[in-house]
Parts: sequence; C-alpha cells; structure tokens
Amino acid sequence: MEKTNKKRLWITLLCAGALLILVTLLENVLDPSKNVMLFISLKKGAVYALVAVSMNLLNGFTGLFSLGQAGFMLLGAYTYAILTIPADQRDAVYYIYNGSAINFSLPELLGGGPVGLVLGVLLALVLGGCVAAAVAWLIGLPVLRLKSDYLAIATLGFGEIIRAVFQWDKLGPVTNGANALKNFPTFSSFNIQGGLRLSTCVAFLLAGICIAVILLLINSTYGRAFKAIRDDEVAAEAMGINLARHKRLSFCISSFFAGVGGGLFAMLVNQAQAKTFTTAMTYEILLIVVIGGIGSVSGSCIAAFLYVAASEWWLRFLDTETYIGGFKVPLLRNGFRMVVFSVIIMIVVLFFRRGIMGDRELPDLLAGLSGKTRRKEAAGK
Amino acid sequence: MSETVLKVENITMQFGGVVAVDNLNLEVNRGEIVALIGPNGAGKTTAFNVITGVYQPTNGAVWFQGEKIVENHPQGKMKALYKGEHAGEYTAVLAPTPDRVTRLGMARTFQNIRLWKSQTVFDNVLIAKHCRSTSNVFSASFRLNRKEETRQRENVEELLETVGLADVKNELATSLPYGKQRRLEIARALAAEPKLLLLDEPAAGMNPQETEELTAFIGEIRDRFQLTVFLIEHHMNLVMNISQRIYVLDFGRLIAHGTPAEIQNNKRVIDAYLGVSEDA
Amino acid sequence: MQYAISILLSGISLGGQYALIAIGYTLVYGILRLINFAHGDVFMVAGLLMVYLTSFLGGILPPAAVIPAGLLLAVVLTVVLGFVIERAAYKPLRTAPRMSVMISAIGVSYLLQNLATYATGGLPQMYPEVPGISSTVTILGVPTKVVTVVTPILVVVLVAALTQLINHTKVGMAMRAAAKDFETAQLMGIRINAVISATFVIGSFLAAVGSVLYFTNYPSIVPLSGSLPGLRAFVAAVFGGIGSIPGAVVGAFIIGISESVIKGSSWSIFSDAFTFALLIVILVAKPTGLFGEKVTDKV
Amino acid sequence: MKKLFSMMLALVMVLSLAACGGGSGSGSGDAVSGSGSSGGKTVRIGVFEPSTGDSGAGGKQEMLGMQYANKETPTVEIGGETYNVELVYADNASSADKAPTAAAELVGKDVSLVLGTYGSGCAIAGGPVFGEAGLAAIGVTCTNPGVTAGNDYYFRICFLDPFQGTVLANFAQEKFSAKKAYLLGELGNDYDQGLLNYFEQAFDGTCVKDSFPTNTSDFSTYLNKAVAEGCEVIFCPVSIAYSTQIVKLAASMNLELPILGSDTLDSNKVLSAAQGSNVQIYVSTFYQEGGSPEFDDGIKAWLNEDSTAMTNNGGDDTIAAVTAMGYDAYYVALEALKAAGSPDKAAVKAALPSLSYTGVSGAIAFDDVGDAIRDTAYIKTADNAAGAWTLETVQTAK
Repeated sequence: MEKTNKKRLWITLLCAGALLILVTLLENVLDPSKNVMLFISLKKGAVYALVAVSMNLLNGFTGLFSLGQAGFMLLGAYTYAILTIPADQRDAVYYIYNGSAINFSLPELLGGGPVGLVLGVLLALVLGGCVAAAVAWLIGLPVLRLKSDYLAIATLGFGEIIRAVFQWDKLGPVTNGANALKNFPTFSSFNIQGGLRLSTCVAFLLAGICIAVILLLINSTYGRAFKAIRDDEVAAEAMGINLARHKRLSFCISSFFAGVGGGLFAMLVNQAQAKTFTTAMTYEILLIVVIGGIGSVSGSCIAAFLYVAASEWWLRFLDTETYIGGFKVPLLRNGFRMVVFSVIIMIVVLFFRRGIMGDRELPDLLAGLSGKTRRKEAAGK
Repeated sequence: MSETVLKVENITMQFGGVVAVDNLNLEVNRGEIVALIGPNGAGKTTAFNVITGVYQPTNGAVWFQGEKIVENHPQGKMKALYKGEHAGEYTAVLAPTPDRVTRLGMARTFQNIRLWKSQTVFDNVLIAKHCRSTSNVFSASFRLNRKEETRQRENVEELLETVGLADVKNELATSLPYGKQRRLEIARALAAEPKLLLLDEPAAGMNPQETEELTAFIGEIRDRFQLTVFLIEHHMNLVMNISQRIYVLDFGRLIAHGTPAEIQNNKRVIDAYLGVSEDA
Repeated sequence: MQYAISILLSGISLGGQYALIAIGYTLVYGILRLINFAHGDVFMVAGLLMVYLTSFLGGILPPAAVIPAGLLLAVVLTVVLGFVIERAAYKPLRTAPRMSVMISAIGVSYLLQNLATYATGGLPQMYPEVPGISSTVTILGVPTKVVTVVTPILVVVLVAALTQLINHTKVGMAMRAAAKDFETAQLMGIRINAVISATFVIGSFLAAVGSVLYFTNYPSIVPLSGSLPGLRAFVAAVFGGIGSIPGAVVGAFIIGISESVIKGSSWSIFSDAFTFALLIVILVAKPTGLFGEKVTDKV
Repeated sequence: MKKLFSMMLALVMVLSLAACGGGSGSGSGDAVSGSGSSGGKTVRIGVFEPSTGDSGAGGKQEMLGMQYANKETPTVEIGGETYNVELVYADNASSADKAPTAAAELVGKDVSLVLGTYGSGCAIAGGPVFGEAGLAAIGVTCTNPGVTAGNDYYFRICFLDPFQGTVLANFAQEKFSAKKAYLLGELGNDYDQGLLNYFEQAFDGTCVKDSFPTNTSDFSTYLNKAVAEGCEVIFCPVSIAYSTQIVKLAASMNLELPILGSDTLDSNKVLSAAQGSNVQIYVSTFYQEGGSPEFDDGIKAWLNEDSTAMTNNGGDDTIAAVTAMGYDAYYVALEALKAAGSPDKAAVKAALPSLSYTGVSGAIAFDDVGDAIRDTAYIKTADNAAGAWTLETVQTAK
C-alpha cells in the first residue's frame, strides 16, 4: 500500500516536472508571436485547472454543492491587484477617484527588482487566498448548514452580492468601482528581457504547486474524512467526524485556492474587474469539473485544458463564414461555436456521466494499464 | 467490575404527539453485554439515537463513564405537549453532536448498513481513525504526521486481521457479501477506539450460521478490546446466548429487565411479542 | 405620492410576472427535487419565439390575425420545448445523483442561451406590441401600461385554475402524490413519467404566459433576458416555501415589490444583492420558507 | 438501441473534433503563405470586435464600416506592390475573460495591425497581448482613458470619455439650463460609470446617480425616480440593449425629461424605439449622417444590397457613428501600411504615431499617448416623426 503510494507520488512528480520543462522549452523554442494562442490557452488552462480542482475539492470530494467559485475568485483577484499595482501607476488606474486609498505595492515594499517581484506576487496571491478563505469562513457559518441544492443557490446568491459590493461607488478608492484594476504584474512580467521567457512556466508552476497541495490534502487523513462526509454524512458523524468543522475546513480551503486562482486569473487577463466574475464563470468551471469527472483531480486538469482549447481555440473556425470552393458551408456564423460547444457538453453530461476520468486519477490509470499489460504478458507466457 | 459505563435516566423522546420513548431508565456496566429488545417500532433505535446524540431527547439525561453527556428538558412547542414524569427535574441543556459522543468513547453501527460506498475496506476502517488523530490540516497535508499515520495504518491492518477481513482489504466496501459488511461496520466502530460499543441489530438479515459466527465474534472482541457492548437485536438466539442482562421495550416503555432466563419466562414480554387479546 | 404609487405598481406587476415563473420552479422542485436552471431560459425562448413567429406569420396571415396566432403558437411551442427538455435532458438521469441532474439543467440553460445568441446574432430583439395590453392607462394619476393591471388579475385567475387542477383532477392528485413520495407513488401505479411531463407542460405554459406579460412591459429581448427574472423567481419560490404554489405567488409578490422599492431608494445598486441576501436569510432562518413543509431525514 | 444512439453521438463528436483539428491546422498553414492563386500578395488586418454579448450590436455596426471600406478599397499599395487586404475577425464576446484569447487568435493569424474594439474593457484586457506581440492596435470607439494609457501599442481615433462627459454636461446646462440631472448607468460597467463621473464633475448643479444591475429590464422605477426627484435631464450612457429599453419605456410613459446619451445611444435601434413618441433624445457622437454624402450614399447602397449587413445594422440603413468610425479606422490602417512601406507589424507600429488622415468623421492624428487629437463632438437629436437623427449642435472642448 505504502509502496504503491510512493510509486504514484513519483509518477506524479515526474510527470509534473516533465510538463514544466516541456512548457518552458516550448515557450523558448517556438516563435512566440506565431503561437500566442497556444501559450494563452496553456496559461488559461492552468489557471482554470487550479480553480476547477479547488471546486472539485468541495463538490467532488466533500459533496458540498457550492456555486460561489466566481465570487471567491473575485476576492482573490481584487486582493492581488490592489496589493501589487505599482505606486506610481495608482493615480492612472484610479483616475476617477483621484488616486487610491492604498498607496503601497507589495513588490516594491519587498525591495523591488526581480526578488521583490517574485516575493510580492507570491505574497499577494497568498493574501488573496486568505481573504477569500476568511470570507468563506464567515459565510460558511450560516450557509453550510444547508443541504445540497439550497447550499448551491445560497452560494450562488453570495457570488452576486460580492460582485455588487465590489462595484459599489463608495468603495471606489479601494476597489476602483466599476473600473478595471490594471497595470499590476502579470505572467508576462516574468519573462526575462532578452532572455528566458517564463510566463507560461510561471503559470504552470504556481497552479501546479497549488494543485499539488490540494492533492496532498486529499490523500491525507483530512481528505479521507471529506470523502467520508461525501459518501455518508450520518455515518461520518457517527464515526467521530465533526461535520460542521470539516465542512467549513473544506469550504475555506477550497475558497483559498479559488482566491489564489482568481489572482492568477487577474494575471492572465491583465486586469481585474468585478463584472468578469459572473455566475456564467462558475458554471463554466462546474462544467469543467463535470467533464473531467467529479472526484478526479487529474480529470479536472485535463478537462480544463481541453475546455479552454476547444471553446476558445479549436472550435473558433465555427464562428467564421467559410467557403469551400464556391460552396458556403451552412450554419457557420457568429455564435455557432458556442452552440456546438454546449451540445458537446450536453452529450457529455447525458451519455458520459462519469466524465473523462470518473473518480480515478491518472496514475491509477497508468498503473492499471501497466498492470494489465504485465498480466497479459504473464498469460502469454 | 460493576462500574456503570452508561446510564440512561428518565429519557423521553416525543415527536410531536407521538411518544417514541417514554421515561426510559437503564444502566450498562463495564464489561457487560447488554441487550435491548422489543417488537418493531418499540423505540429501540430511537433510544440509540438519543444516546449517541443524533436526537435531542424531550426530557431526561444520559450519563457516560460518570459524566453527564446529554441532558434536556421540554422547550418550545414541547413545553405544552409534554406531560410526562420528571417534568422540571432537568433544567440544563447538553446536546453534543454525534461525533463528540463518539470521541468520548462510544461507537455504533447502523441497522441498515452505512458504509462509505466508494471507499475500500481498508479506507473505511482508516477513516474511523481520523477522530483519534491529533494532527491538524497543515501537518496532515504536508505529511508531518508520518509517524501517526504509519501507526494508524498498522493498527488498521491489525484490526482487519482480527475481524478476518485482511484478505479483502483492498476491495470496495460495497462489493463484500452482507455478513462481511456487517463485520466491517463493527471493525470500523472499533477503529474509533470506543469503550462502549453500540450495535443496532447486528444480525439482521443473517442466516443461522452467520448469526452463530457473529455471536462468537461479539464475545471475542469484547474480551480482546475490553469493551462494554450494548446491542439491539431481534434474533433471540443471539440475545439469549451472549447477553448478561436484557431490557425489553414495548411502545416506548420499559416492560421488563433481567437475565436472559428471567426474560424468557416473563409473561409481559411474551405478550408483547405474541400480542394479547386486548390488542385484537 | 405619485412616485410611491408608480413604484408599487411596477412592483406588483413584476411580482405577478415572477409568480408565473416561480410556479414552474416550485412544481418541478416539488416532484423532482430539481432546481430547473433552464426554466428562466425557457421563458426567454418563449419571448423570442413570439418575435420570430409574428414576423414570420406577418407574411402569410392578415394583420389582425398575426398577434393572436403568434401568441397561440408561441405558447404551444414553449410547452413543447418544456416537454422535450424534460424528456431529453432530465429523464435519462432519473436514477442519477441529484447533482448530475442539476448540472444537466445548467447545461440546458447554457445551450438555450447560446442558441438564442446564435439565432439573434447577439442583437436585442423587439417584442411585438400585443394589442389591448400594450396601451397606456392612467391609474391614480400615474401613467402605466394596461399589462400592469392585467398581470395580477391574470395571476390570480391562473393560480385559482391551477389549484383546482391540482386538487380535483386525477393528474393533480398524481402530482401531489409524486411530490409527497416519489417512489411510493410509483409503486402505487402512478405513471410517474406522465406526471412529470405534465408538470413541465404546466410550468412552461405559465412561463410562456409570463413572458407575454413581461416582455410587453420590457420589450427588448437578449439571450440573457431569462436568467435574472429566472433567478429572482426561484428566490421567490424558495421564499414562499418550495413546493407550495400559494407560497410561490406570495413570495413572488414580496420579491417583486421589495425589488421595486429598493430600486426606488438610494440603495438601488444593491437591489439584486438584497434579493439574494433575503434568500440566504430565509434559508438559514427558516429553510422551509413561508409555507413549506418540513422534511426530516431518517437515520 | 440506446447504446447505438450514444455511439453515434460519440462518433459525431469525434468527427467534429477531427474537423476542428483539421480546421485549425489549415488555418495556421494559410497564415504563412500569403501569395495565393489570386496573384497579388495579401495583407491581413485583424478585427478585434465583439459580435456576441452585450456589446454585440455595437461591435457589428463598427465592423460594417470596416467591411464596407474593405469592399470599397480592397487593395493597398505598399512599397510599390499591390496587396489584397483581408480582414480577419475574432469575437471577444464583449467579455474581458475571452478577450485575451481572441486577441491571441489575431496575433496567431499574422495580422499587420488590429482594429477595435467596441467596449473599453475588452480593449484593456486584450491590449497587453498585442503589446507583447509587438502588434499595433487602433481603438475605434473605445473611449476609456485606460485603453491607451500605459500601452504603447494601443492607439485610438475617437475622443475620450472625459471629453464626452464634459461636452454633454455643458450641453445640458446650455440647452436646458438644467440644475439637477439624473445619471443612470449599468452597475459595474466601466464605460457607463466613467462617463457618469465625468458628467458629474463637469456639471454645476446637483446630480442624482443610480446604477442598475446587469440584465435589468425594468427601468420604470428609475425613470419615475428621475421625475420624482425633480431632475431636469436624464443622462444614461448605457449600452444599446439597455438604451432601447429605456427609450421605449420613456416613450410609453410620455416622459417629458430630455434624455442625454453618449455615443452608444447613437443607434437606429434607439431611433426606432423612440419613433412616433414625444421623447427627446440627445446623443453625442463622432459622426453625423450627411457629413460626407459620398460615404453615406455608398454605404446605404451596400446595406440595401447585402441582407446580412442590413440585419447586422439592425434592419435599416441608418448609419451609426460607430460605422463611420470603423470606416475611418480601416483607412487609417491603410495609411499606416502605406507609410510603413511594408506589412511588417513593427514597421506599421513605428509609422502610426506620426500619421494623419482626414476621414469622414474629421481629422485624425495621434498625441504622444496614442489618443486621437480631437476636440469636436456632434450632438444629434432624434426626429421622432421621421425616425432619423438631426444635427443639434457641434460642441468643442472648453
């Protein structure tokens, strides 16, 4: 048991390391201007993978159906943005409110330069997660007593409330009201001038570390307790698992990583604006979780990349009117991409209910495959 | 030897107008195997649920190892409805959640087996160890509790060996045959390191041979883990063979109490089980 | 004073329109325990159908017949849509966990919105004027549309009819039985699929009627037109006690009026937030809503 | 049976996926070639516009201008060679989270420069992607100062929100001697809120400010509030979808207050909503129909010919200012290509700052931030009987 666990750990680490190196290599070898789409999709996929995994922790591993993910992402994104906008840019960003109420920037506070940048960004991301977790803790007090779909609708409502609060004019000097926060360090800030391009690598690294932590949690004694709650609440409680505490824990941790994911999202889209974090975004993430398989971390990751690539890249040709020879391909026009895409989603939901991975993980699958071939070989002999 | 482990004191459980348990009093001493029997709907499981904190009783108290763990008096709507004895005797409210009761040293099984379905046999037992773990989320996630984790895993291996499920430990819990699922549920309860084991109809749905094995098994684990066992059962064979004392419940009221031999000859018990003419 | 009346009027008419949508939510939830996220979008599609039908029928029918025929067809098609959605997206998942069904509902909602975007090309569509209810009247010195007055009356009539249907017909009794205990009802020989279809048909019908009233008042339709009224109507259903028809209606009027009042106050930007805050408070304080029944889990 | 069905669906899915793979493959293959069978070389101009989402209607009208200009002048002379101009589209769905990928799509398609977008939020989100790729973008009607500030690669040919807000505030005071104004915008929409702010700053009297949540369709309470508060003008610089609702509602309740709007309200959808009623609508805009009769006639003829274009324009041939701006943007792009002397994006970028061009909407030149040097806004009013815009006045900044 221990041994296979160790083996799995090694496989996972190796895969992750290889992926990281591959991504860095790709980014530095391929012509960046020809392959922007690839890298943007990769970055977005990494961010969505993190957010999907954090949602999966809650929905798939603890059995709490929450739809507040976008709200927590918003908290993380704003915290990150507010703390990292350079001081001399603040007047330009908060131009409506004649400057910001907060006049420091973490990267500069930590000494500026590359070291300050790295430390400041990391600290701001973590703080963003902490803010999200703290708010989750507060909301969890009343809301987590609710059962499945009531919980879903209450968290959904919470997301809307958060959005309205952040758009409130009176908070303008902090949140910049309806205006976008921008000019903060993004993934591209990590590209070394004239040297290594690290932006995609940074996105993968940050998201990867967070996902690894979630994985560690899931495989710890707490993660097992979460799964017990998911499978049978009454039995879990009878076996000494404090429901309120563990649900809150799961909710806060999930929100923490959603917050970090929000910060990363802000880095991805170069701005933070409350109107981006809509319920539609939560639904998108939920669909990623479903497509990947509820209860599978690797499924969520794979699905995140597939989802982003399919919806924003591969299927884009469906949006443009195309002529093959003199023949106009029917149906192709704006909006068709999303129709096709939602049909695909419906097919997955209805006919491939377990998603790509079900509740298995990639190493299981690999181990299973190699096991099978070995058995086959044995049978052959 | 005769130290009282569990004491149920004047417990009444009323759902609206229905009295499920009416002024129940009973005691279980250390090392004993005590049974609670009664016809269907007599309120046995309700009594269990009150003891383990699932329900809050309308009135009364529960003591465990000399400590009062549950206490309640009629409140709200019940104030007007409740006209039982001992009204006004209890004034404080003690309402621990079931998990707290379990951590105090009571573990239970369920009438309709409630295993964690997507988990393996091993994990089912291991999860029950969670309540005895001293690590916090941080130390657990970053594996700073390796020692404890290893010890727990060894414990679970041992436990599975003892209950005879070691050979199926990597199977899914739900793939086991019925009898083994029962055993697994008991093993899971044992993993929570209880002093008092509460078994809710452990032999339900078993054939005579399985029941016999179970009887022996319960005795075995009692001795091995120095447990006190309190069980609900229908199978008279099992009850008569292993219990030292028996309480009989009918329509929520205690109608008899004594050794198996006494109960077998108690007229009220026979009436309750067979039905008397006034019923007809 | 006039201002107060105008706010109240708009609140009542909003409330009535929400009520018609909320009943659809509450009926479905009562039986399937499913938050039918697609219901708001069915409402939006009903509006779009009307737009396209009138422009289509305008070419083949005499002008006087266009609107009535369009109305009739739009209602019928919406009902068919509701029926098809249930059969295609929910029925195959009858034995699946509740979460899967809910996700399917979200998927349907996504699909309907994207289809609408595709069909309209993202341009807002103008709802045709329905003669009789589009004209303006003056009530207590406040000019308003006839539809404002018609809405509450129509709601009361429809709800009364619906209550009759549920209490005194065979289908209605079957619906109540299924709502009480799905499995037992099935064992008692109730054709559960037929009952569920009937529920969706009724829900979609009311949503279609609601859409006529709503879009007559607010005539521009975009693919997201259904989502906000849908969510609000759902909140209303929860507020009134999900599964209860009178609860849904009362809840809808409360939500409609309070929304209107808040918009009229200086806290208008929190009108949405308030609706959801109300929802959370209700869920926490009295999860069964105003008229809901308590359900206990068996251990 | 069921299995068969799901298998078939799976097959369809796989096929469609395969098709996508093929599609994208060939797409990127094309990008490099350039010399097709048509003979001449091709230069690509990216169109970064929303065609779905809440700015979809405006984005489409803006694209019409470019499409018409492209039809009118499909070739350009660069460094002595004639190039075919190809417009490459990417839909940013009016949403900031889709904008970077849409921008990346254009970068990947090897365009020489980019036009767009309608809606400043998407421009801000997509801007850095262009910046990183060294690709210049010309904002057509994104009026938020944040678009060009801090981004060397973003230029724009329209005026800015501070200017527009001030112009309208002055107009309200001059024309209606208004002392109290009701300001209404969409909650969380930077465009609306920014304009409201500038209006408020420039306006001497009192302002009652309100915001409605996204997807609102019931505006009666807001309009009633404006009346109840005794406001003399309503200023609602909201997107087309909302403004049609507001105008329609105002028409049905016989609202006597004049409604002031920004460039977004300059749309035939608004006109048709107001037609036949007594609502007074005044909008500030970049272009007034009749400013260039030649352009007007040409594009009208084209609209009446091409039914898709007509639909995209909202069903009639009224020319929106954004269409004129799109038209001008296309010619600015051509000028930039000519000045650069090569379709290379770096050359184009370098050529842009010193460019000047006189288009149908007036003279265009860029200042050192990359913003257009413009000091004129047209204020038009809706003629509800005729269903057309008439020029009210031409305002300049003070």
